[in-house]
Amino acid sequence: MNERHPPRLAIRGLSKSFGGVHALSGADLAVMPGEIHGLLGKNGSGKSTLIKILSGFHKPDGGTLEIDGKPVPLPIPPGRSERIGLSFVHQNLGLLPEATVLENLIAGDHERVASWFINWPAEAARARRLFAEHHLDLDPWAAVEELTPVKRAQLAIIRAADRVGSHNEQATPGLLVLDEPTPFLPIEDVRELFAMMRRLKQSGVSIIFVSHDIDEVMEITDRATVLRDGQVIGSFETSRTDRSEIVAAIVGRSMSQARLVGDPPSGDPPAASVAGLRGRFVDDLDLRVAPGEILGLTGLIGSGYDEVPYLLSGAAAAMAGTLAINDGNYPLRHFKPAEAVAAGIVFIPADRQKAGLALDLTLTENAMLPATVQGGGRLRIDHRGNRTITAELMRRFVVKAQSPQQAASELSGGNQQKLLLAKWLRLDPKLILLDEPTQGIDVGARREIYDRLLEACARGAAILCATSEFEQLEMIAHRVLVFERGRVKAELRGAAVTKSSIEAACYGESRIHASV
Amino acid sequence: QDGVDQARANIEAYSGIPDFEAPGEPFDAKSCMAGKKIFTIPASSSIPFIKTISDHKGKLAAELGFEHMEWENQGNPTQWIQGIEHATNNGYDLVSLLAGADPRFFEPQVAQAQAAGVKIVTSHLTGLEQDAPAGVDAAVAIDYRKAGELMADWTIARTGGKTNALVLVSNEALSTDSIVSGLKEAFDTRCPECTYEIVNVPITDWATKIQPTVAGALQADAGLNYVIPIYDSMSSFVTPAIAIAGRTDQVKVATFNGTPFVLDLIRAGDVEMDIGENLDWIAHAMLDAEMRLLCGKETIRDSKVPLRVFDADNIGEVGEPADAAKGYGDAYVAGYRKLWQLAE
Amino acid sequence: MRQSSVGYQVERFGLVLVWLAVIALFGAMRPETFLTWSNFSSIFGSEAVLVIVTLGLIIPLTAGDFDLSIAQTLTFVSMLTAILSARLGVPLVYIIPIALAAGALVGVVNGTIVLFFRVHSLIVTLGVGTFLHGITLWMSDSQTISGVSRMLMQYVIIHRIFGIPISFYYAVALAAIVWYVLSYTAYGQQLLFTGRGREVGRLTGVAVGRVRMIAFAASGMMGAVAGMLYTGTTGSANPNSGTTLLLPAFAAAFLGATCIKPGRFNAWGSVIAVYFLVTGINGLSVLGFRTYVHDLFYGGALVLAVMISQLVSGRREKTL
Amino acid sequence: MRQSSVGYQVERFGLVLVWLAVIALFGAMRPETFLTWSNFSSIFGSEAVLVIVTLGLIIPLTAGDFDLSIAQTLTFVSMLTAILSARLGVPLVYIIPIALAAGALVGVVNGTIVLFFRVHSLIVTLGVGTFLHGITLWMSDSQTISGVSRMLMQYVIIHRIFGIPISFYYAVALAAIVWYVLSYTAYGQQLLFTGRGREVGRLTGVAVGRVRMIAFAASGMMGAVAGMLYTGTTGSANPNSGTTLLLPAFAAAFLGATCIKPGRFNAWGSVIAVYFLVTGINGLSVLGFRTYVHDLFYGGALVLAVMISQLVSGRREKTL
Ligand SMILES: Nc1ncnc2c1ncn2[C@@H]1O[C@H](COP(=O)(O)OP(=O)(O)OP(=O)(O)O)[C@@H](O)[C@H]1O
Ligand SMILES: Nc1ncnc2c1ncn2[C@@H]1O[C@H](COP(=O)(O)OP(=O)(O)OP(=O)(O)O)[C@@H](O)[C@H]1O
Ligand SMILES: [Mg+2]
Ligand SMILES: [Mg+2]
Repeated sequence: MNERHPPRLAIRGLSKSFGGVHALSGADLAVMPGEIHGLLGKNGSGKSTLIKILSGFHKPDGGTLEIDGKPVPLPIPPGRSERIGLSFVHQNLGLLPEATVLENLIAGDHERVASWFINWPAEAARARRLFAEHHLDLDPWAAVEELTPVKRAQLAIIRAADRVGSHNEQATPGLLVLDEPTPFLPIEDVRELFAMMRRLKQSGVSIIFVSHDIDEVMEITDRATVLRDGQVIGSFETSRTDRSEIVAAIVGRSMSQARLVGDPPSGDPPAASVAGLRGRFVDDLDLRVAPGEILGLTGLIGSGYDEVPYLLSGAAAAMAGTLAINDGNYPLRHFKPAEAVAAGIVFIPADRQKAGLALDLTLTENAMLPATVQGGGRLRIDHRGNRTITAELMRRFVVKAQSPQQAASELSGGNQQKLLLAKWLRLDPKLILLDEPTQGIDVGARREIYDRLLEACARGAAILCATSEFEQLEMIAHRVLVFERGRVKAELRGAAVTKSSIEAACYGESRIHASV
Repeated sequence: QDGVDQARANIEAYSGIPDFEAPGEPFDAKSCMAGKKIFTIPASSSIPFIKTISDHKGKLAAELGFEHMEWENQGNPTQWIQGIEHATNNGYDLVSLLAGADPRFFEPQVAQAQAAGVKIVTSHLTGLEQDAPAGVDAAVAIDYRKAGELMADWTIARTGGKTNALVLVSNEALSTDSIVSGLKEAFDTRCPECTYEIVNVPITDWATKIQPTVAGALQADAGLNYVIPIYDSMSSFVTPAIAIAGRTDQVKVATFNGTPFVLDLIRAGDVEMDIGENLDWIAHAMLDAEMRLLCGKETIRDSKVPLRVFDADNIGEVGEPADAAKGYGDAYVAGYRKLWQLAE
Repeated sequence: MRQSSVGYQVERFGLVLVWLAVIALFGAMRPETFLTWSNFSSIFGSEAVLVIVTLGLIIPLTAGDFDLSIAQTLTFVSMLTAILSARLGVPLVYIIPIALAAGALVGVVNGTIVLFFRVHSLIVTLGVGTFLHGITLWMSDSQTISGVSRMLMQYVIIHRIFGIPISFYYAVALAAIVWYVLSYTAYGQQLLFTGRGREVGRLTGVAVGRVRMIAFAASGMMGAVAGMLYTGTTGSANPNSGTTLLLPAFAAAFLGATCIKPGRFNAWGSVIAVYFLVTGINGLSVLGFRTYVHDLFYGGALVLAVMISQLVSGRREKTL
Repeated sequence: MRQSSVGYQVERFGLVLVWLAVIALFGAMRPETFLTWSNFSSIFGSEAVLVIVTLGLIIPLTAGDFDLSIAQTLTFVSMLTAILSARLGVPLVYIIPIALAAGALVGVVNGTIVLFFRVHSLIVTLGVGTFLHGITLWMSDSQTISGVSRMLMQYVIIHRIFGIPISFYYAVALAAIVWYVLSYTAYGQQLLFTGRGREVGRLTGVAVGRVRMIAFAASGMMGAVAGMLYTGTTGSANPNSGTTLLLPAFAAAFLGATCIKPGRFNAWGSVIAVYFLVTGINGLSVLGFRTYVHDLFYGGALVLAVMISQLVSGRREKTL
């Protein structure tokens, strides 16, 4: 890294507000050539806003931008950012599900693809070469909606990597911006991604890497900048900085990463038990979960652990299996979400944008939907009462918003997730099913979510948490089931639930019951 | 060949400039109409044929010195209803439902208006032999039957009794029955061996269904030699179907109404014959009948509005582009002035 | 908070203000004829049918579906009513349930095809509507049928309250019901989530399919009510009556979604939108303007009203 | 892979098969009249205008916008052409650019209001269309105008290639252009991303506003071409000509999206859909069926065709 070289990217005094919300106020950021730069901060701290300004999506209220020492006028016209050497993987990837892999790959590639003739066979051949280079098994003609989340993430990343530096006016290696690419990825793909990032770095590409996973940031970045409430708190050289220091900078106070739960409670009688469950991936699963217990489900991608919450909540149809809960016995083949809710089961899906909240509707409407469906005030909805309840929920779950009458789309991701949790936990459920409950959630908010979950446990709820974040399991799971090919491969209990033991169980030879 | 000759004679009789025929006794229109108000609801102000009549009525009323209002509308029955209620509420003495504003579409309002002392008249809606619909006070009729006869006669005369025609009608219009009965009678009495098929196309479907209907009929029957759209506005969908089938030379169009653009189509050779009525004459006749009703004279059924047959020979008389009031002479203007005892 | 700001209230009642301005304008020009109770009672009474069609549309629209067949349902039921009453002499007490059932059936057919075959509602309802029009033409032999029982007219148009035909009160009552259902019942919320976040609704236990089916059936029944009122208003049925109502009803539904509850299809907004547009047309007729001016007003008012509403709300994107 | 499976091919060409089946059926009943070249040339020649309107619709539809004003653009341009030609004697070489510019202008007006004020395209185009109709009525004094230069008709229906009027070839040429643009150009891709995922499109650098604007302008120009052909076909222009084409064009656009490239609005699919429906109507006419049967066929065929297409594709949800 040449210290005298001007920064690849230098932002000064960048500001942007939405209505009354100051998403960014006077933020500075410098990224050196060939540097991997972490961008950290709580939910809603302004990371995505900064990035969307760079991509020309938002028009800033003020601030300057220099690239390789040359000033670039803001706002950047949409579609022009690649010419100045910027390339993006946006939060939520920016892929069009109905279109094919190839169409998504060349979307927006104005620089290379001729406007008046798209040579599809040639583009397909090029895509195949590109995928082969990255050891990716992708069919250019497949529809993106048919891909697994991992493959989608890989496609978005490859698309950005392919663009960066390949065509820009300055003819410098360029800057790749990754806005939270990892939540979709299992460990091995994160490794793969990191390898790719290092290769790019070798060739002189600079990278901005946004993540809520401090460990990832520690591992891959050279330096990191922390935002809080739209302002820069500080920049760190990651190798010389302590993990807890970074966490403290993000959250504004120090936090421990210690395990929050002890040994599994006794499971007699169990809160819920499942027998003979079969789905698309899951094969003949039996499990029991005790009241007050948090049972983690994990494994490698494709092992089927993440299907369990969908099957038990009626969100997806099971092929066989029964669920016993609350003295009731439910065949799961034709289980409907409504029956699940009536039985005291709630499900919090990973895709909160599409399946968790109706973003156009207000916070109150979203929060009160379960009550409405269950017939609370079927013929006389008490809007004023609902608003009061929602306001109270928002206080309890620390949802940062202006009013219960706001549209859910106006909240940041973390606050949306807290609202989603509030929507379900207020029902006092018997069984809580979670799919990646803290995806894209900052460390501070995570901790709040954990607290809410533990409270629910204390009231006797049982929790099934499907996640690929091992440290999360280490913190909150009494017990963890590790899946392989749709079956439970290992079970970890109590103090044996550690990040490293889960990792070992995932990648290791089939060991049965590594229990302590 | 009696029939063919008779048909020729009929056509001949209606090819010249028509004479004025008084529909009733003379009366002093100006004094008896003083202070009275007439309200005209045209079927649709956006149909030029009707709009023109209505406008001419307004001019005549101004000349005669009484109040006349036209209710501008786009052919929507709820607008007609609002119009009739407006007339009732604003002290009009007579409502004239002009050329297609069918009182069967709003019988209750007609009854209410009559109860409030307003006279309701249908003008240029029914044929001579048809009764006043929906209990209106009078129906000023047109000789639609004759128009039907003349269309049939034209084809009989031209083909020498070998007519093979497609007749396009719209059953929902009251005048259709009258026209069709005239047409059928002419064929039955003067040319029993002529063939014709009657196809109903509702008015709202003219733009979409006439063309395929005609195309299908042309295809199904190679011997077809006439298309008779009984209302001439249908022609703009008939002629392209014939042109696309490439049968312009074999298949001719004979029609009724005298709408200016169709008269222009005669000049262009796309339509062979159109039976016309003078719109200004109609305006005179309708107003005459309506005034008689208000003045307590005997009710007029036959408005005596004449028909004239236009073809390539006399089309020059209508002006270029065609004018709806040209080609009928102007005897009627003087005739009506005398009838209404207007001082020169 | 948005709900309490002045700007938001202006946005909510903007269309009402524009409406009042239009009334004031025409009133100033023709006080003695336009600004009369009888004129307004005539406007209110004669457009009840359009109000009901619009109300029928907004139910499936809220659930994210188009019902283009409603106009043909109106025509069909109008014709059915006329035939049953005038030709077969069936008394009104039997006609009403038959008509409602026919409307509901059309809705169920629409819903079944949309839901079971997963086809876009636009094409299904267009197809079903056209088919239904064929049936109407066949049934009526393309003729206008008059001679409907006096009693029906009595209950629709002849009987008046405060000088306004009773059909207006039916429309208002239906608007109140639709308003209540959309705003205060669980079904209303479920409709909303079905339209705006189908997956969210499904996972929360909303029987999305059933909700959409009910919406189609309700829309069909509204079409049926409108059809009966049409026959009652005109004392007759003609095979093309409803066709011209479809686009105005859509215009009113979308225009109505800019007021009262901006950004959502809503009942009172629809009622106001219908009467706003109709008042303008009526005023132009009273003033004797040529009909092309009606179109200029209608199109211009529609576009201007939404533009103004958007300016007031700061040009926020509204997802309908 | 889906693209190569037999089921997928059946789905792609399903409508073509149904079309052939309809032809076979009518052919078997009336071989000597239905199955003739002259009959097909008449079918192909007669509906070129509808094909072009449908092609015009699918461009904004792909971008997620409705253009309800296209029918009125057609009417307006048709009238403009007739007036310029018949009344003012303007030669064809000047009329064509004037007409195209008028169409594009309507599109730009639509686009400006939709984009700048962020109003739903449905209500904007409905309003603009109605306004335009007012202008058409004013311009023509509500008259049908005939007497158009013979030359225009020469270049539209009189001149023939293989016995088919030349307007058919214009429609096919436009279909080829639309197909090429949608499938092989960057603009086509941008349209797709604009329509299906506006946010996604913007994030990938699509100038969403410009893309939508161009789509509206293109649709307006297609409406203008259709208007000129309409005048050329009928030799006259009437102030209500286009109105009845709107719903059939939508039907064809949505039906067309079930074939060739299922799930997407596409040019050849639209062409096939139009001619499938028209062939049926023609066959019924040849057989001499009453006109209400046309409606039964039209509605029934529309619904059945999409149902069959969905059955073949395993009732997958298609997001259009
Ligand atoms: N389009 C918008 N309209 C209104 N407010 C917005 C908009 N986009 C972002 N905001 C607000 O701006 C702030 C910053 O949001 P941003 O998305 O940049 O946060 P972030 O740091 O990326 O958070 P996360 O980690 O959850 O992704 C938040 O308060 C958010 O609610
Ligand atoms: N959410 C949106 N949906 C649709 N079109 C939009 C949206 N936001 C902006 N546009 C349109 O896209 C184009 C570019 O958007 P952009 O927000 O950059 O414009 P702008 O001029 O900054 O807007 P504003 O004046 O409101 O700040 C403009 O034509 C704008 O009208
Ligand atoms: Mg973000
Ligand atoms: Mg996030």
